[in-house]
Amino acid sequence: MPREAEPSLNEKQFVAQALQENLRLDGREFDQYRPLELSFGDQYGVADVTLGRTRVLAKATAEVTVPYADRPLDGVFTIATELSPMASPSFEVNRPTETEVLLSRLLEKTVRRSGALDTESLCLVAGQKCWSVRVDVHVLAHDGNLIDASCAAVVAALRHFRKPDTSMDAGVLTVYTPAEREPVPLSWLHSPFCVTWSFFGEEGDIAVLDATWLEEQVRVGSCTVSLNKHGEICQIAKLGGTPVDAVALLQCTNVALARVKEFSDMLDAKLAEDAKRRDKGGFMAELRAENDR
Amino acid sequence: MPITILAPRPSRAANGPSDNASSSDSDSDSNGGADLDGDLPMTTTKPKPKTHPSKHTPSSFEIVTPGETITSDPQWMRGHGTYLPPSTTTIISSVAGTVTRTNKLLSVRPLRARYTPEVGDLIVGRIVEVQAKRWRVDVGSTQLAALPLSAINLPGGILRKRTETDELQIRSFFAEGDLLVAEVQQLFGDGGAVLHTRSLKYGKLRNGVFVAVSGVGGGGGVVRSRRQVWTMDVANGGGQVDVVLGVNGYVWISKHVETAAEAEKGATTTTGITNIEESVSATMYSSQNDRIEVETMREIARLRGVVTALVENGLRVDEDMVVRGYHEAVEMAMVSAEGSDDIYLGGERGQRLAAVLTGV
Amino acid sequence: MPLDTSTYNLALLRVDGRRWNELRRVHAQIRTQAAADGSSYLEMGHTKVMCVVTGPTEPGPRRGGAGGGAAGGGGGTGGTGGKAEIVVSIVIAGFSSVDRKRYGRGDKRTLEMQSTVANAVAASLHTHLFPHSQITISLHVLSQDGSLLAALINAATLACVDAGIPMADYVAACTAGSTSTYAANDEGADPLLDLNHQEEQELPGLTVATLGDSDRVAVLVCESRVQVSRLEGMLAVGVDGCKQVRDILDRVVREKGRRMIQEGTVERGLGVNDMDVD
Amino acid sequence: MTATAAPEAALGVLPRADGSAKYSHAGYTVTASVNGPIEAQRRDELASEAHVDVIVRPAAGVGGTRERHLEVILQSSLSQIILVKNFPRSLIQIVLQVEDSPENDYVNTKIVQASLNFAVMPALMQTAVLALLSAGVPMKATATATAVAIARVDGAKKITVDPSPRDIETAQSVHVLAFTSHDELLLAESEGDFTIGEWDEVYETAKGICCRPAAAAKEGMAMVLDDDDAGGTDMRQFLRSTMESKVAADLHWK
Amino acid sequence: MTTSTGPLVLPGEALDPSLIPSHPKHPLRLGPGLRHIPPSDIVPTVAGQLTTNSHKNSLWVEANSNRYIPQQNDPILATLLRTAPDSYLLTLSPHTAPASLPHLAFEGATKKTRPILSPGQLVYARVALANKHMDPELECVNPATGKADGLGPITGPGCAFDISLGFARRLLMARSREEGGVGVLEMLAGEEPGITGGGLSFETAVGRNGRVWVGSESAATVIVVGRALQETDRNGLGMEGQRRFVKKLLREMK
Repeated sequence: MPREAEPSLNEKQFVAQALQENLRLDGREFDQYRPLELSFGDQYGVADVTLGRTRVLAKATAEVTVPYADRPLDGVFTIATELSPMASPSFEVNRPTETEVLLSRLLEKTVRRSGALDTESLCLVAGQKCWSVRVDVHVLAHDGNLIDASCAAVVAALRHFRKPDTSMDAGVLTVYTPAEREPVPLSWLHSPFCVTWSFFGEEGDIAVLDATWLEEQVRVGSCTVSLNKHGEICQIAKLGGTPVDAVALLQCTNVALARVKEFSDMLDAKLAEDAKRRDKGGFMAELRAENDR
Repeated sequence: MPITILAPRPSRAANGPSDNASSSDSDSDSNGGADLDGDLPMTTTKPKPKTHPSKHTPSSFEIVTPGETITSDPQWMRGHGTYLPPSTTTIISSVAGTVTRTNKLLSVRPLRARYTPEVGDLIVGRIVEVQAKRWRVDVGSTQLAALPLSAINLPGGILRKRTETDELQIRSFFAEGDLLVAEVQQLFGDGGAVLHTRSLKYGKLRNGVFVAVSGVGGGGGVVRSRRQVWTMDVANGGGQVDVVLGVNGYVWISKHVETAAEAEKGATTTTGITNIEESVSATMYSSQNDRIEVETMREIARLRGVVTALVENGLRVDEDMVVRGYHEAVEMAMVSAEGSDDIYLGGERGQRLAAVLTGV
Repeated sequence: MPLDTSTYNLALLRVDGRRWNELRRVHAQIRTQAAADGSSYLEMGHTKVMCVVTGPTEPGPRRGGAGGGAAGGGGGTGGTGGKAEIVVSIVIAGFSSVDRKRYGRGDKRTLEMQSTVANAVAASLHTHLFPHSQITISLHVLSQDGSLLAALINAATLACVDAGIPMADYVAACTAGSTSTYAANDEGADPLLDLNHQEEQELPGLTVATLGDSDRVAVLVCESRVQVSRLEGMLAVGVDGCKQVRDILDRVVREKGRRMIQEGTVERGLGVNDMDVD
Repeated sequence: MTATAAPEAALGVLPRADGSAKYSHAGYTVTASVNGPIEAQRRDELASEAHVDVIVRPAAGVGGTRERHLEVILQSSLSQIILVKNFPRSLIQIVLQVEDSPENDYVNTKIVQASLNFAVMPALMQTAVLALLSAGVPMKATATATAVAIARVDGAKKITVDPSPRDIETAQSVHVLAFTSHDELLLAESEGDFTIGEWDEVYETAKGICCRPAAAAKEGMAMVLDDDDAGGTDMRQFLRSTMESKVAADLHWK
Repeated sequence: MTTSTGPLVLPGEALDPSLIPSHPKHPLRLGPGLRHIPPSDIVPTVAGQLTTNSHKNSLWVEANSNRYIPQQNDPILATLLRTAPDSYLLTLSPHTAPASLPHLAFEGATKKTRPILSPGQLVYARVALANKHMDPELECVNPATGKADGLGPITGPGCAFDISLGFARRLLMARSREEGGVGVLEMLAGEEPGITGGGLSFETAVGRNGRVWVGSESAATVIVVGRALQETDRNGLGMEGQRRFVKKLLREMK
């Protein structure tokens, strides 16, 4: 497959030198994100995140399945990340690259293992029936910092998502179609976000947030910190790369916490806004349901 | 959780005579050493000051290890196996090995590393790739060496110019998998080597066996010495056998045939140089083995056994050791049950051989 | 309440009887495979791994991009790259853990560890000395009892030293944890050094790898939920543990070197402080 | 959401692709990226022409045989209108990402094995063409597509354009037709049972939508149709006006 | 102005004969985006604005795109991939087959004295040979004069920026300000009255393959110029917009 095009020597040198002079190609501060935009789709559970020229779409869906034998009281929760050639021709369909593996592992650790979604609440009939919630992450455009964008998209999609309502009477499980009953939101425990630092320079002493694709190709190392707004670390990943001073890493984490708080406020606002927008829509849906009966 | 109970082992003296690089019982040794470390209650409140044994003992038994400062005295220049951190004059070792000094140049000879070619080295190599105008040769180095078509003896005279037809039939000289003995002619900046076989003692190898022993240093191996190639008379009517010790740790042991080199000696008096070339080129690039008598084969095998035994027991491989080793081996075979047919020199027998050799 | 912390609070001793700042027994060897360019065997408690390093070598005509993480920095552009590509493969034996789990090739956790080990050693190895070539590090996990990633990194480092590949310094790794659960925000929580399997299951922890005995962190992996305030303590203990591990590894190498010199397989060199004379 | 919305399209929505388009119509929303001509892999390199690679990705779940089937159909028909001979040994890669498909409120969809609805075809086709135009890939002609369903409501035959999932459930047969800008039939796929006569009707209806002579074209694309009107939006006119705005934007400096 | 702009054309549309310039002497010359189908049909292959030049008796389709297709004599900014026995291999655009630049295609280069370039080096070159069946060939010397004419490896501090092909063409126009509507460079260079803080010193090299090199001793300058160019391209700034943006940038620089 055509390899990802390496940036020219001149560019690499320039980016590095400019950073030494506290300059970034797009004129941002070191700890400044590109404008992050978040929009929801017409359906529940579709979130579209753009971060500069990076764009990620996440879609959450749910169906009823049989729980895993070893955990009968838990529902199933999966996050699917497959990078399509849409992001870059160097990604092949069903041939996972290192980027893809690391991305999916990070989302897994940040969202799933940190228990953001209460999987026990997905259980319908112990050991027999449970909800299987699935998030599909689609990278539409890749201009660096996929991780932060994808994580935001996944969290937003899940919090926006509504699964069909169910009821148990006399041991009989009924799953209501959207027409019969308004779907219900998932029981959500906390909202983690990823903040990725990129390091530059001989000693990796220059730390930069939200690197562009070019910057990512030049960086000597990176560290992704996942936190929620309560100051709980969900995951830290500095997977090799040029060693960075321990103290610097601690500072990175504290700055990350501030960012995360901004993110979760932003998300809450967006959700509220969207809820207002579709309040009417929900009502309409009810009506349509009436008519058709 | 998997449970393994390790029997407590007595920590023995570091330098037992039979305590060999690769023998199993040497484990317990480093084990004993590390055991101690492990069990020390280590306070994390303040890091233990790191002590390099070398600080107290000027003994050259000591080695330097990666990250260890050799000297911060600016008068020295850094050689192989060392590096200078940006904007300092401290020379720091980048490998584990022994410090060597040539004038003002400090370098560290690693305990073991892959072969690093030097101009003039005699090496044994294997063709891995055939390209338009050259071969790529595996010489056990970090890179493949190159053997240009222009650097071999072409049939019909060394001095003949290389033609397109030669390029077209390049495989008729050397094909993938062929073994050859050659000399390092020049080095590229990045450490890649260029070989040549422009001498009658070099060229394609036939009629023998190939042994690879690890490179310079660690666990024994071939060391650069004045004679890498010799012909020796072997016992039990084996006739004569050629031994080629490539500096790169590749060894070739083969039945001795009247080589062109010797023909050449006589040549000056008798026939003109050119028609030797003819005679040479006939056999030069054939991959056909001549007939080899059973006796010769057996002795070749015995020699091979000697070389491997030397390596297994961490002894250097050079003419002296091999020849002495071989005679010992013959002796050992005599006393053994099967007599001279017994060429096995593995394991305990190998150690005995090694012991005898080091004992001397 | 986690079994571990409950006992801990009483006697300040951990399940396996260690104090908060004690490493488990570390036993390591190098030169375990005669045929390999470099090899090592390492035990941290009951976690046992072996490592074989091949290379640096130039891959033949058909270069198979063997599975595993290529060295970072966008480097590893095989063939054209001005530096050696580092390929790591990790095989986890089915019998290595209690639940005889089969680890497939595509197991994402293993792939992640592969690229982590590759990028960690790449940070120290002088790969620029070996253009067009490849360094293959094969790791085999024989037994798991916590701190697996750390053990893998240490084994890889040792094997690279054995292979005589130039490096800036050892990359030594260990784990650290905290007796606090993520929910509790108790300031009294103690950091712990070198977690075993059981502790890893129950307590927040992280894996640290540092370069030599500097405070510079090459690898920092935390996979459990924990208060930010806990991080500093754990990191400090971890970094310090790495220095201890480095010393242990270093001693293993020196021991080997000394014996080889005594056996005469390697000529003696100058003692370090013979430098200063003349 | 409702199956009766007028088509909407935006070009160049993906900054890093050579060409891209987002298209939504009849409840379907599809984003397409076009990259090419780029270096083809050995295995699908064609000596004399470009290899057109189409990848269809469902919004949720893993693609299955249905997607592969759609890909094959699209690939063959798009290769017809792209000037593949201009770029031998190269690859033109079209990735179609379904973002939204009309939900049937009366069924809870299975997702893990996503099987895209047949009626998504026109949307895919349309998006691909738009993306190709925005990428400036040389083409013989443009193409327009539409879906038609035939239902039997108490004996009376009822032809529905751009059927909703509900319509498709109840329909006797579903047909997808595409026409080039030269009024040639580019693609005809049918599901269900139907008579030749019915098919001819379908053909006429579809042609009416896809190849309305420019003269007859009603101004603008704002016109909305409701289910009973067999007419449907004039796709060709829609295509044109979309491109007009794009080119205008590109050449604003003139 | 001898060039006149015609209507929007889509691939495969028939052209109104009146639009095709008829010049007594010159033969009709077809530019990009058109193909001639014998005997006498001229058909657009891309969507864009039909443009004619009655003076040169030429006809082409004005459009913008991102994927560069090599044309002879185009100046391009390429990245060195690796060195082959007798030529360098360079990439013109990502994921495309490399172009070759013979070792001897430099000013005053001989077997002995040829510039030694390392992988990743940026080179400003001219397309010497472009043919759909072969990988393109480049040169850094004018074969007629043997002079470099400013072509060759790019050295000195600076950076390359990606721009759309259309914008690259506008920058390359003889009078890019009047015809191309690009004023940022003059503005930043301080040749525009009413813009304070201009007078930056920098040099540029524009490649038809959608890359522009900005060189200057000051990294800040390079970045400002690069951002000005990219902003103008991506957000289609008019003269006024450019003026405003440049002012903003210069203010930030303070």
